[in-house]
Amino acid sequence: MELTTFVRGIISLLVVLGFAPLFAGLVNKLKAIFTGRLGAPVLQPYSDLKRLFRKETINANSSSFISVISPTINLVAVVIAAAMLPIGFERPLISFEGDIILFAYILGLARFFQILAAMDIGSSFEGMGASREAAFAVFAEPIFFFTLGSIAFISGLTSIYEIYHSIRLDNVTYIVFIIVCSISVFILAVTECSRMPVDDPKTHLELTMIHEVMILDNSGVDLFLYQYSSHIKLFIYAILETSFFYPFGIRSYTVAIVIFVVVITALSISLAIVETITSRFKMKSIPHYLLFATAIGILNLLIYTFTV
Amino acid sequence: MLEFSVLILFPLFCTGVCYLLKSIRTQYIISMFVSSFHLIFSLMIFIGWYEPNLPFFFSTDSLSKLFLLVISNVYFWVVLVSFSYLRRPALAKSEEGKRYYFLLLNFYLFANTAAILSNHFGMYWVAAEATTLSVAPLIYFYRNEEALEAMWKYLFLVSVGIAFAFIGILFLILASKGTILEGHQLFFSEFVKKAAVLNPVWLKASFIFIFVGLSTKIGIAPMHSGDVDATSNAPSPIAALMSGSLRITALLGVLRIFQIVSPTSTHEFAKTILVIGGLISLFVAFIYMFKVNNYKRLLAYSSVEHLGIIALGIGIGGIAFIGAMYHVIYNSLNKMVLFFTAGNIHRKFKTREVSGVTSVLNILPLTGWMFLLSFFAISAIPPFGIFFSELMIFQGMLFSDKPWILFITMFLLLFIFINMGKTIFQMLYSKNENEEILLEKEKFEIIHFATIVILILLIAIAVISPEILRDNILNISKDFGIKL
Amino acid sequence: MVFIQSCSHSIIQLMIGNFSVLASLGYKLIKNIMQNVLSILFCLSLFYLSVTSRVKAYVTVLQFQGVLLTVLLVFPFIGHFSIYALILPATLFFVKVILIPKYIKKIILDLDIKRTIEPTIQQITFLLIIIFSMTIIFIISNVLSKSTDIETIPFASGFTAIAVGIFVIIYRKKLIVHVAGFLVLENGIFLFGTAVASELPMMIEIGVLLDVFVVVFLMGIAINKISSTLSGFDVTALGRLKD
Amino acid sequence: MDLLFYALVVQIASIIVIASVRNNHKASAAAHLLLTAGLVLGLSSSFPALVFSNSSSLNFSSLLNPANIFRFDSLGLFFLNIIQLVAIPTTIYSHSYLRHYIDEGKSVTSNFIFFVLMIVSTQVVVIANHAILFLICWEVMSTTAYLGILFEKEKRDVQTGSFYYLAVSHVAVFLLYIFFFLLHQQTNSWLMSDFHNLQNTGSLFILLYTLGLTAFGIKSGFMPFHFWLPRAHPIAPTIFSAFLSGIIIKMGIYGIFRTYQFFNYAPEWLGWLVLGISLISAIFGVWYALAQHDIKRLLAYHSVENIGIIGIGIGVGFIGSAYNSLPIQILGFGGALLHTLNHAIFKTLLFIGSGVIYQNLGTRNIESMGGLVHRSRYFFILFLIGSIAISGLPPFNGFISEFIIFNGFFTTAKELKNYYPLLMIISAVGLAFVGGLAVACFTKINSIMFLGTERKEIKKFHISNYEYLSLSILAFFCVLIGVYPQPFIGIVNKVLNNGFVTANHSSELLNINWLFISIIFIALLAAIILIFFLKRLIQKKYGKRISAPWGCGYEGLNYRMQYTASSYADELNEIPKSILVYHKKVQSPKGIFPAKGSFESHSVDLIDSKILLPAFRSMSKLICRIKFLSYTDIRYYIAFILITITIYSVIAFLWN
Repeated sequence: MELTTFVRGIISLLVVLGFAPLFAGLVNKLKAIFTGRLGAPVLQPYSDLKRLFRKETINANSSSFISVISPTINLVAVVIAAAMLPIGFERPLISFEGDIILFAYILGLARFFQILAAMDIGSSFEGMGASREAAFAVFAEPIFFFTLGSIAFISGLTSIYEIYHSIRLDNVTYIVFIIVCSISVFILAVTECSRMPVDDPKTHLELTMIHEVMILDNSGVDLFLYQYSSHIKLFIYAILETSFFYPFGIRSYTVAIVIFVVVITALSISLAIVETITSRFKMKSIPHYLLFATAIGILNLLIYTFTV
Repeated sequence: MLEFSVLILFPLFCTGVCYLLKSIRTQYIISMFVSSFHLIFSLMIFIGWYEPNLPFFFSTDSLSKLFLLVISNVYFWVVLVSFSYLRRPALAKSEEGKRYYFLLLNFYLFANTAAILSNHFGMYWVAAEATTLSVAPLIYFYRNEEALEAMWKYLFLVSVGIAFAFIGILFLILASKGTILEGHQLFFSEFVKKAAVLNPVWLKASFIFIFVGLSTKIGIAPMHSGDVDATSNAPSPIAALMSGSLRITALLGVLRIFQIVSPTSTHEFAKTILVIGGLISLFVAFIYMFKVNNYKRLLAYSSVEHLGIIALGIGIGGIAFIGAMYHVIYNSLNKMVLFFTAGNIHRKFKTREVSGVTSVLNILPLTGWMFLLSFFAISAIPPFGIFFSELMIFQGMLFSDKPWILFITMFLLLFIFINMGKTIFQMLYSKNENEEILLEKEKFEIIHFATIVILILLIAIAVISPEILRDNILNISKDFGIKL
Repeated sequence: MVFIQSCSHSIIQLMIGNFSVLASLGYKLIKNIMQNVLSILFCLSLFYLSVTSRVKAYVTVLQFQGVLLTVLLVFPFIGHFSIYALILPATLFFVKVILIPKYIKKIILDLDIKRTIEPTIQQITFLLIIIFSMTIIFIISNVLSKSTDIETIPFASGFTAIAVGIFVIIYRKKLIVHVAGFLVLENGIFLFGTAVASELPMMIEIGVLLDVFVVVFLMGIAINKISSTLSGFDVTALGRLKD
Repeated sequence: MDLLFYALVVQIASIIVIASVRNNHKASAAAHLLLTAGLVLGLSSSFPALVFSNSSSLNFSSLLNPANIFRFDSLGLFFLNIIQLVAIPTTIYSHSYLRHYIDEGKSVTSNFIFFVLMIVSTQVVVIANHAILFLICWEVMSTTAYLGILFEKEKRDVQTGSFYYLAVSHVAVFLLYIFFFLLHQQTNSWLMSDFHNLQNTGSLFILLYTLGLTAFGIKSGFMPFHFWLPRAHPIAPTIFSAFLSGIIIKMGIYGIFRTYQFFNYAPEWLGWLVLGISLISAIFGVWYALAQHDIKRLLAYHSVENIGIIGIGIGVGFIGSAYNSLPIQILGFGGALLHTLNHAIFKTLLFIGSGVIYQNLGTRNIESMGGLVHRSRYFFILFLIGSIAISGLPPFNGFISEFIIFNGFFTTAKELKNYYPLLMIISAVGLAFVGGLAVACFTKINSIMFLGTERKEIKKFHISNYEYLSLSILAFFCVLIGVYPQPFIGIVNKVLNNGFVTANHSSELLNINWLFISIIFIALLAAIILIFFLKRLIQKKYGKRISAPWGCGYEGLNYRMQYTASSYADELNEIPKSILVYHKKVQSPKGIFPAKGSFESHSVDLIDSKILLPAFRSMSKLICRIKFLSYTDIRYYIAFILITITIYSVIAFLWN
């Protein structure tokens, strides 16, 4: 790997890490506006993180070392996943044949430890969240393979960077395919990042939460790490979504930045709209929702395979 | 004359001696002496160190050499364990039986040897009937109702059956009418040489009658009942004797007629009949195994099964025939172990009901393990011999013109194994709830020694696979006109 | 009864037929005639056996059959008499006419067995079965005799006796009658054997006789024991051994 | 290779030691030492043989190998290495395991003998060249394993479970008889080295292939033949269940590889069949596992899952073979082989771990465990490594093999185009789904068993050094293969080149950049440690304390308020309810002053309880009704003679 590529990869990664909370803030702000509130400033997530960083850490007395290392592993895993994403047309820091699998599985590692950490407390609230997380994640992974994976299978490429580069927006069927794929990714993002309608990040009722309830007993730096990694995760999915619409043929920074900003904004708007107009599903019907998304994926795939 | 006197006259003489002697110990010693001599001689004849030249209606060939060794071996072990068996306290009723025990055994040996070495169908018939007669009182050893009933049934059924075999022999004479064989007085060796001239109609009839008649003694279904009753109610050494050698003696008769039939046009028919008999036997064992409640009966049915397999092997021919010959050896060894150990179990638990036997492995560890191992052996699990012989039989079946037989056989054997295993394992493992069973340590007796040696023998013969044995069996198959 | 008549008529026809054909053959002819006559007598004894309901009649029939067989054996030696040749008939006579019937009688007396045989089916049905099988056997024998040189009548009579023996065992309950049935069967085989040829060496024949005697002897002991321990003389007492 | 022979002799010698020495503890120690030495010796001869030398030159000296009954090819050596590698830690564990029983006064001699015989016969199975020798060792292996399972034979479920195993082995070996007979007939040889290029056997081809695959498939526990695993594994003593799950079911995989090798070709439909069955095995294996509460039973179902994953690899390889595509074959078979190794390692680790727990707590029910992490943190870490590895998560070994299999999917799609991408996506999704379920399942057992607070009072929790040692060895390999897979990939490559694909030796496992993965994983571990210490520093600055967990304001939290395994998995198990035969017993609290509520869930095996047992029962009911041939009256006996003679005569009459 050449040094410049490496440096550029690092820069891409830093962009992701830096802008992740901003995206969350943007979504929250938009959502507030849509609901007629003023809302917190866009940069509020940064302040929140800063506040958490300085707080005292409290661990539950029944917890073990899992609670201690889990936030760390979570962050590292998410960051490594982020390092595989192409920002613009740059080759990401980690890019090799088959990194799409690593991408999925490394997020799985993060989830594994998050669930363990939740169960570590020995409280039924965290257990509830962990159970739900485990159940929904089971369905989320197939969606991933039906969307990004399907492009990989069709193009025969196994590196995320190359997969995105293979997207050609000059074929009508392909465009339809990509659009439906992006819908799937959107659903995936909603699930994985615990947004509405799967989960309500702003609720205050423990019984109805998924992600938030899992970190109920974390505070201070631990909570900081969790929150930060969940911001990054949301941003990762945002980038996955963005990259569908990215004309990789054009290698110009200006265009890249403009498109990036535009698409990200559009995405945050749509996310905010969805969060505004829908209410949270019943827990029991979430698997159906996910299966629905899977079905879309299969249908999409069938259309593509038999028309192109 | 030496061989004749050692093999035939000596046992007969000792029968008389045993009648005169009162002490069971002396009788035992004499019988041991006779049996070891017999065994040594059979072995010598088998190996070929001694070329026998028998008078009258007797002669030897590869088949009788092999069978002689088998029955002699079985007899030796049975006599060996008999004394310790007779000394067991629980036999108050059978004082009378003890008195005639060795006498009858000696007579049995005499009759059995005569049957196996006979070169004449008439002689064979007389001797075979004599074995029935010597065994019948031994079945009644326990002097209880079941034993009496078993003895009656066995005696009656086998007598009728063997009468039918006699008819078969007469048919054989008819078959030779008007041919050069007429007047040759039913010598096997003559018949075998010129079998092709025999009248096929009578030959078929002869085969049917001899096969069905002797089936009562071999235990081929559906004539197995008397045999099963007797084997399951006789004392275990006698049961071992019946399963291990008496059935083999009867099988010899069928083999003789089969050998005569081999070069003729009736051959295929005889093979079919044997296959049918074998399959029915397997099927009967298969049915019984679903409703076992008496473990000695289980073993008796297992004998039916294995004699059925042997009949199948003979009927299929080719390599299956060779497998069947091996199976004869292994089965007789294996059945001894099974019956000896079953006898130990019976002594401890005083019941033949499966439900009354529990936790054998804990109560009688040595017997239990031997029983388990011999069950594995009889289920054709290597390295025990039956594995090899069954393998050959299976192979023969698969490459015969009727491969479907193999699938039927395997299906039946599989369920026999499953159900037999279920029963035996229940006996071996289930928790002991019977308070009356004393938990004393099992003593090492001569019967344990015998079982261990036989099991080792069972492995050793299979694994070492002596050249001499193989040559002998190949000779037999050559005598039967089998091309490999 | 009409059926029996017609049947016996045909048998006599057959016999006479043989008679006329073999008329010129001297000794062999006489032997043949005698053989046939004795066989017919044998068959008649079988009929008697099937209709009688007394146990003692069985013994008498056995004795009678024994005499017939002895005569049959002695007959060939009329021309060239020798003591040696008489050993077998003498033994036969001793065993089948004296020893065994006496022994059975003794058992009957000792055990005080009821005199009737307690059949399981009607006598007439039994007779019909026997006649039916007899007819079949005769027809088959006649067919077979065309291809092989066998004496049809002794052959068929012997075989009928075997069948009757089996049927007696199958359709009667008393154990002692079973023994009698077995002996009828043995007699049948013997008759049949003489029909086939006297191929068997004498030693063997005597061995066979001895065997039969010992079998009967053992059966007698067994019946004794059964009546004392199981208190019964018939098969219903023997039902302990089940699968 | 004579060294291997001596190694086997040394292993067998341990039997003599344990049988002859009177003092139980000393005898056991000496015998285990000897066995371990024998295994190490064996490994030291078989490992260089696999890695360094050309397998065609390997052999016993001719005295030990009459008529070539043994052979050492790469495939056999690969499995031999796996066996020895896994047997060593198992033996080490066995020492401390059996010591407990010796302390209780139970005789362990026979059990140890079976253990040794099982290990030795398994080793001979993979080097046997003569088909009959193979069958003998195969049966000895099955039988000794059976006898070993019977350790606690008084228990009812032990009897049934072990018997299931025995019966199923018997079925498998019957099929193998036919299989080898036919092969013998085709090639006129009993040597496996002569069984090759059998694709021209015409109509026998399909029969042979199905026979071989079914027989070995039964042994390895593919669905629907998996039912014996969850019966047999839980009840076996730990050393046996570890070996059963780790090695013996792999012998089925060995057989499947051999079968393929005999033909050196697989038709496409077979590839799809294997792939389909394997996917079903994998998905439902893990789903069944999720519904279990018995830790060993759960692990047994996970064996079904992993066998399924191996089978997926094999299926992909078959498809590659059908299209004669080298990369697909390498990835498919390579993934399967590597996963075989991996699964042997982590499944043994997990089974030994579960055995340690069982020995300390006396229960296998995970619902009554909890909080074990506070008893022994290192033990939990080792168990956790195994769990992560088996879930296929990076950076441990399970990921590597699944990664290769995924790549196999991609490559198949790329190479074969047409409708393949679609089918491959479905397979990939299936595998991803399995991964997701495995994560759910292993988070379940780890958290219920180790985390939270103790559900039942634990009297003692002691883990001996031997147990730590054996677990550590296995965990070490989990990490090693995960972080530094190159050498292992190289070995797999060699095996493939020497027996499967006729490619040149340079064909690496394609263009996967293993070094990259190593770097990432090392970076991952390094970053975790780094951030962990950074966090420590920060916490030092801003403070850290311990407090009671949040209970929604409720202060009286206790151990009974923890989430249970049943509740944890309920949501997922609800979905395939009928297949899992998933029953729930819910007693919800009602009223103003609610009484005690409860929730229980059970799952039984569909094949076992709904098909097999009822079929067997109705069959035996039917057969017990047959009264024919079992009369007690002697008159019937006599009548049978007559009837039989008549029937035979009729046959004779009709005979031409």
